[in-house]
Amino acid sequence: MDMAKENQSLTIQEEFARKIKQENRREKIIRWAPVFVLIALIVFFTIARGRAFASVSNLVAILNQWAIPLLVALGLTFVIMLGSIDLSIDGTVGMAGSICSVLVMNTLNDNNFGFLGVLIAILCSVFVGFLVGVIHVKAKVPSFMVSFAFMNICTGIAYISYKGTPATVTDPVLKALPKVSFLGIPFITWVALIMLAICIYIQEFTPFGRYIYAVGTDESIPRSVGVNVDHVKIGVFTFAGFIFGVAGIIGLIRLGQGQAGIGTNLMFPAQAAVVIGGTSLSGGKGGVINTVVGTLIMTVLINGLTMMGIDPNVKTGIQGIIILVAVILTIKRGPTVIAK
Amino acid sequence: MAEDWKDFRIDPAEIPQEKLDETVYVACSIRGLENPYINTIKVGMEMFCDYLDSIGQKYEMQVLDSGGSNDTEINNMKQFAAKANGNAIAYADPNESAICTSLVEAMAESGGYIGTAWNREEEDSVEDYNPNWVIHTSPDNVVNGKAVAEALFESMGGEGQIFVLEGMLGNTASIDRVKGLEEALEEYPGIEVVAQDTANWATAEALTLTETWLNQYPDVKGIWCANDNMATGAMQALENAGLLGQVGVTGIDANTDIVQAIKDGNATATCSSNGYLQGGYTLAICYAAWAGLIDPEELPIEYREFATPATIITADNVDEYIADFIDASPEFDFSDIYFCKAD
Amino acid sequence: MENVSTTKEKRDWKKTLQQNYSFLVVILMIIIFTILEPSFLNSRNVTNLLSDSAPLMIMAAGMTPVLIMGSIDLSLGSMCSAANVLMLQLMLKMQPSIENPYIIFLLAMLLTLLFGAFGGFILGAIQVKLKVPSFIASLAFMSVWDSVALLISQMPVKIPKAMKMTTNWYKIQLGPIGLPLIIAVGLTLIYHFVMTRTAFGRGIFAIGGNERAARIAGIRVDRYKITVFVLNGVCAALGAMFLLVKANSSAPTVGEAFTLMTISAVVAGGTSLVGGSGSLVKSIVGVFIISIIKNGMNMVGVNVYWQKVVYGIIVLLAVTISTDRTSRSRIVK
Amino acid sequence: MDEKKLLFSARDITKSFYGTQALKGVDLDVYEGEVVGLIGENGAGKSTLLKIIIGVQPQSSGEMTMHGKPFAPSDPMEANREGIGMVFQEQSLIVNLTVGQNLFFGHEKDFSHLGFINWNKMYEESQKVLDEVNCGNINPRKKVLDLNFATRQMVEIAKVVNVTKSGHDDQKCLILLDEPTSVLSEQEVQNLFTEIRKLTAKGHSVIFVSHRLDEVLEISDRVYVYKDGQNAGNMPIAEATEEKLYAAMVGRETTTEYYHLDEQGKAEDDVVLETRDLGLSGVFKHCGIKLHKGEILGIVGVVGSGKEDICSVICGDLKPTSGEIYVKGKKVSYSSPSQALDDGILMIPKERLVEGIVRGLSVAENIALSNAEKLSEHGVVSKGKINAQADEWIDKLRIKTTGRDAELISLSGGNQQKVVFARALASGAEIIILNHPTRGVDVGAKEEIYELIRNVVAEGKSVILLGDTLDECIGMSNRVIVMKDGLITGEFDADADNKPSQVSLVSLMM
Ligand SMILES: Nc1ncnc2c1ncn2[C@@H]1O[C@H](COP(=O)(O)OP(=O)(O)OP(=O)(O)O)[C@@H](O)[C@H]1O
Ligand SMILES: Nc1ncnc2c1ncn2[C@@H]1O[C@H](COP(=O)(O)OP(=O)(O)OP(=O)(O)O)[C@@H](O)[C@H]1O
Ligand SMILES: [Mg+2]
Ligand SMILES: [Mg+2]
Repeated sequence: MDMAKENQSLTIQEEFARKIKQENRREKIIRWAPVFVLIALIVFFTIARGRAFASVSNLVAILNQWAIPLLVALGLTFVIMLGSIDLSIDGTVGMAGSICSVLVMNTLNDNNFGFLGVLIAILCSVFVGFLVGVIHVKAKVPSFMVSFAFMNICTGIAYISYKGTPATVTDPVLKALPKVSFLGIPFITWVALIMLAICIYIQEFTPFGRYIYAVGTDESIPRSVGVNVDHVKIGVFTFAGFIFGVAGIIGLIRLGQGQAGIGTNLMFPAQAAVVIGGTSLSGGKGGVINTVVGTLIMTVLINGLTMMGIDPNVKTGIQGIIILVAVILTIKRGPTVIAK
Repeated sequence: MAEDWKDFRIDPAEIPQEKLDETVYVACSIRGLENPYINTIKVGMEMFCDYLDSIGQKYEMQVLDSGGSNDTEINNMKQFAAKANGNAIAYADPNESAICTSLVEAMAESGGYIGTAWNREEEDSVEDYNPNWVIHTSPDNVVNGKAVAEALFESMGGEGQIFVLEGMLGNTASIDRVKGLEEALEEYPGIEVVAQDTANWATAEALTLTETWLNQYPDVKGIWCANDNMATGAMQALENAGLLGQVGVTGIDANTDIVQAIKDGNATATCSSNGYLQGGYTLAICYAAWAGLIDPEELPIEYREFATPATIITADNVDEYIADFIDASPEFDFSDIYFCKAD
Repeated sequence: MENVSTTKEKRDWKKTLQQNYSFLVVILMIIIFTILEPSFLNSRNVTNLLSDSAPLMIMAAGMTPVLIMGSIDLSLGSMCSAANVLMLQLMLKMQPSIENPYIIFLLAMLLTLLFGAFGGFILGAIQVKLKVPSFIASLAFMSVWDSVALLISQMPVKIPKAMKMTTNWYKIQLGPIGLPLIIAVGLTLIYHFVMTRTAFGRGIFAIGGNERAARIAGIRVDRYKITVFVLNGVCAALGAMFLLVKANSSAPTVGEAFTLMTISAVVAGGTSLVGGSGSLVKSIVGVFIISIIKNGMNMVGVNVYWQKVVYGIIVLLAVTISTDRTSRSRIVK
Repeated sequence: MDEKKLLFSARDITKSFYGTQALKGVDLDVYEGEVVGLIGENGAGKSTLLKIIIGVQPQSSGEMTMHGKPFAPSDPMEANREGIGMVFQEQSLIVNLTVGQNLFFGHEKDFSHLGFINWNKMYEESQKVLDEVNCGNINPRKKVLDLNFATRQMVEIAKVVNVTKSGHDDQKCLILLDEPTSVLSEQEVQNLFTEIRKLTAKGHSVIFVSHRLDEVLEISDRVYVYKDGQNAGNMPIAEATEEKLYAAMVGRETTTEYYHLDEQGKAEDDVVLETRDLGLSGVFKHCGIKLHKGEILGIVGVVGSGKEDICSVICGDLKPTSGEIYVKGKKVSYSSPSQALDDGILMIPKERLVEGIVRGLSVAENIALSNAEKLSEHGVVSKGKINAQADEWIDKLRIKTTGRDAELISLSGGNQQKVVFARALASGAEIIILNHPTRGVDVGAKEEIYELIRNVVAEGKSVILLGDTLDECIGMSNRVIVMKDGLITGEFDADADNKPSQVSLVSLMM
């Protein structure tokens, strides 16, 4: 009531100024909300689990566990910024890891292509990304369906590559890599960070990055300016394929064994991470930095919940609720916002 | 009488020519390809089909992959039965014990013959679906889970902390194996479970869980896994932490890499249910029924519901196992259909 | 002048054909599979094909309007799992106190459908009131329902023998067509009628086309959206009941495979994922496309390692052919 | 008059869409340094021609030349290189990018250094470009999303000016403006004209499309009139008058007295809608409005005066933060437009593309959007009634479409507007809020729309009108309310015999 009274006495200009200020403040809060959520989680788990959670070795573990989700979500971010979706992740990642495992020195066959093997495996998933993009764009099939089909195809190819018995990597370089670290940060995390830098570069400092936003906002506009929208989309899917390939190799290095399972259950958490970070599913908004925070939230959440020793039966449920709350807190919500 | 059946042999000469010329449809229904153990079942089927070749039986073979879905497995079996139209023999590893009879029913309706393994409800009996439900065999999950647990606890000297990695939640095999573990725990009061969670049968998830727990409980002495895929992940986490060989690891399934790890002293135990034998001999017995060589209804119940041999592999017998199963492909005589029956 | 009208007719005819390529896909697949494996068309398999599609069809019926209004529901399969175990647990709970198994069955079914409606309501309300996109809200609910299913019953459970007769209706056949399919198709057609011939249905299409414009034009956007999700929840629960009866048992993971399968069936039928267009009749066709692919692959006996590859390729081909490209304002996302 | 150099010419251009012949062989010549006005009824093919020139769509047949050379752009970039730029009828800025990024969209390479885009440099350049078109107050680092529509329009114009100039310095340019003024205030229109004059003084040329004949007469050097995809006239401005243009466009004479004051009715005494001390924090307050039965109430004010927001509040789209609304004496409070519609209040929105039309639905379905329930029996919607209703309105408003089943999005801009207008009248609402009902509508159709509005109030319904121009608002209304900075600053009776002067209103608006 007091508030209302006070409002009565203000002029419209004052009200307006106040409203703008409030809105700016709210906007800022929402922009930073994912970071607050992350901090809140860290604080909570530190209080609940103390040293075990906030230890150097757990930090290294979190960085290790962060690498693959980060990579996968990075690739997905660009796709989502286009307003499209990529469900092929699980398959592509598993495929790249499996193919690589049977090409480098391994227990299953006599191949020893070394670095070339890694390259071939990544090229395979680049090619898959390219195909997804081309079919989506040229045949005008929704990316949801194309990538769904490729999820199956790639998983199948992964199975075919090792025919039932996964190959354990014996290549000395690959075997040594999980233990390599630099400045206390594990090698595989470095790879993810380098990819992150590349993504930031693409998003922020290249015309291609602008085109991704533009296509995601309303593709008829860049088309009318003469930007080749089809190429932008194919480019994004191909690049995503590349990142998924790298993620597959990282998964292989981490696991020491190539199998379709390297990619299992990556897709949905990655989607959640991208959205929690603040990238809009309708395209055009958000970006790579948001995804960094989103994946950190997911990784810390899973790590922390594991440490809490919660009954596995309810763990997934709690995870879902926390995701939902995080999204509710971080989502932009104006009168004109439409949530599809 | 019982001895008679134990010595039963398929005599190709007794099979009428029209049966040999009829195409028999052979299938194994499995839950996915993630798991090397499941692959051995498929190989067992292929070995048995080689045998069919050798006796001049016409056949067609296929694998029914349910991808872990009950509904898909039932659909697959119905469709296979429809295609074979009575001339079918199948090995089925029901995704859940609750759907076992649905699979059997699908076969029974078409007149085909089916043998099931592992999962079945207590109350179900092969005699409910005479003659089409020929046999049900099962390595006992509870027993196996307990056996590897005991091997682990012994290697730890009967005390210390352990991690437990369960299989997929709600899955019968996982639940039974954990039950076996719990039985063993009762006998070893010095063992403390400090962390327990599901890794969904998956290597990568097992790696992540173990990695996290190792930070929390650096003094852990053993890791019990509900299958070998997860044991692989646990071992990888140990390796990354520089603890490989210092912490005991057990799994179930006898994956090649775990067997190798047991030999290298990096893992403690696993359990071989011999999928070749399960897949191949189940089909052999069904084939005998289809060919009219045996009448399931006449078989004594202990020749229709029995346990197949399971081997606990530890450092003691690992060399033997490698020699028999890994370095050499096992050879089986499928005319000796009850070779697969544990005594 | 006459010339003009005939070319127009021709064009209409062509357009109609293009919009119904999904029918062609079905026919094409039947022909190909029959050539590869003649027993594909034997009566037993046709019966299987027709009755096995029932649960999928019910779920697709619920999902189609969700997609038409531009939303999505990724929690469908998990809701189905939860409803599946819930229904059997309810039956077991009621067994001691109520004698007539049929009443038990009906009561349990009713409560389960209510549960589905309730789940759909929460999902819808969270989206509408808190403006959380359905994609992410339902993703979160996927985990929630998974947990709920496991909390209700961790183990797969069989329907007790004493109540097995309540499931006999599932095997009733009218010619080659099973009762379950008749029910599923019937309900789908009723829903189709609602979608095409009532103010509610037209509102859903408008919301999918332009939610903001629909709102300004005075359409009850919130209420309609929530209603669609409620109906979707009910369909998921109904599908769960079908699965329970079909397998004679419940399992907390039974629905997992259905989420993406249902969406692909609906899209294969020709409903667009961006909203604003689609039809339940087309979804019936889409369900058959998916069922025929799965069935056909088993009949032909594709090598197990190649199954997923072949499945992916056929789905891709089917969707590529059946996608409706006639609309000029199409946005392919 | 000295001999002018031909800059661009189009000969016998035709264009057919799936089922429609939009252009049936039109010619167009543009000389250096002139403004060519292009007018015609809705759907005459103006936008289509411009889109062909800029290279968004290819023509079906016909030739074009630019700088005397044959010209057939495959995309807008190519047209830009030849010195042609265009402001589209529908907005074409990427709302999620900043102003600066939009200005140089597609030209980022010019700012690339070692593979990195130098944003600072781009924003500095942007500021220069904006300064040049007198829009220096727009911050190039702001996202377009945060700008209002008029500002966006100025950014669009700045962008086009910049794009076409970026070619060779001495190259003469051609700028295509498709209804650029429809969202601008009068002041902004004048700014635009100054800009256009500056350009033509340098020898550049402009094609200017508008439905406001006075503007066309003011800025153009020569006018082309299109009708049904054909040339219907071409005259130097000296010979043109509003009457002449009207006759060429519509095919019949007019009095230029669009508002037919003689037919204007009088309001009754019953108050159907009243607001008391209504306010929306930061936008408007202390707002008391009375709307009578059979009345047209005009609300005027500059952009930001709060007039739009009052309408949004009354129609239930926004919730007020203070005050009350009474409908027929009953206090109401709406949380959504559907509730307002239950009480007989409906608004037609200003932003047609975003708020008005539903993609994917046909013309008939779009018209029936607000009254589907009324067209149903026992809950079942009657297709026949929907179609009959559509046919009636297509006929009444002369909506140019291939049929009631055509997708609305394929109609020309003005025709889409007519459909949205038809929806409001068909809804049966008693209180209709018309937010720029004639935006982008040709002069002929305007007359018809005015006629319909008069009929509606004669039936006893009431209208709140936010006019496209001040003139329109005064001409149509029984009463006019003036708003400034969120407050009502004046109220004028405006019955036929008693129209207030524009000057007296403007003095209260500024
Ligand atoms: N101010 C607004 N501007 C634009 N879109 C909005 C606005 N408010 C809500 N919406 C969107 O429109 C939808 C409709 O909201 P609204 O409250 O109008 O529904 P409703 O018509 O009131 O339904 P019901 O009458 O059943 O409550 C919301 O889900 C939201 O996505
Ligand atoms: N993409 C399209 N598909 C089909 N028909 C179209 C398309 N674009 C335009 N048309 C048709 O071409 C004709 C000319 O349209 P155009 O947009 O050029 O008219 P206009 O003169 O700009 O009208 P307005 O003043 O209303 O903007 C119209 O009948 C319209 O329906
Ligand atoms: Mg136009
Ligand atoms: Mg409401």
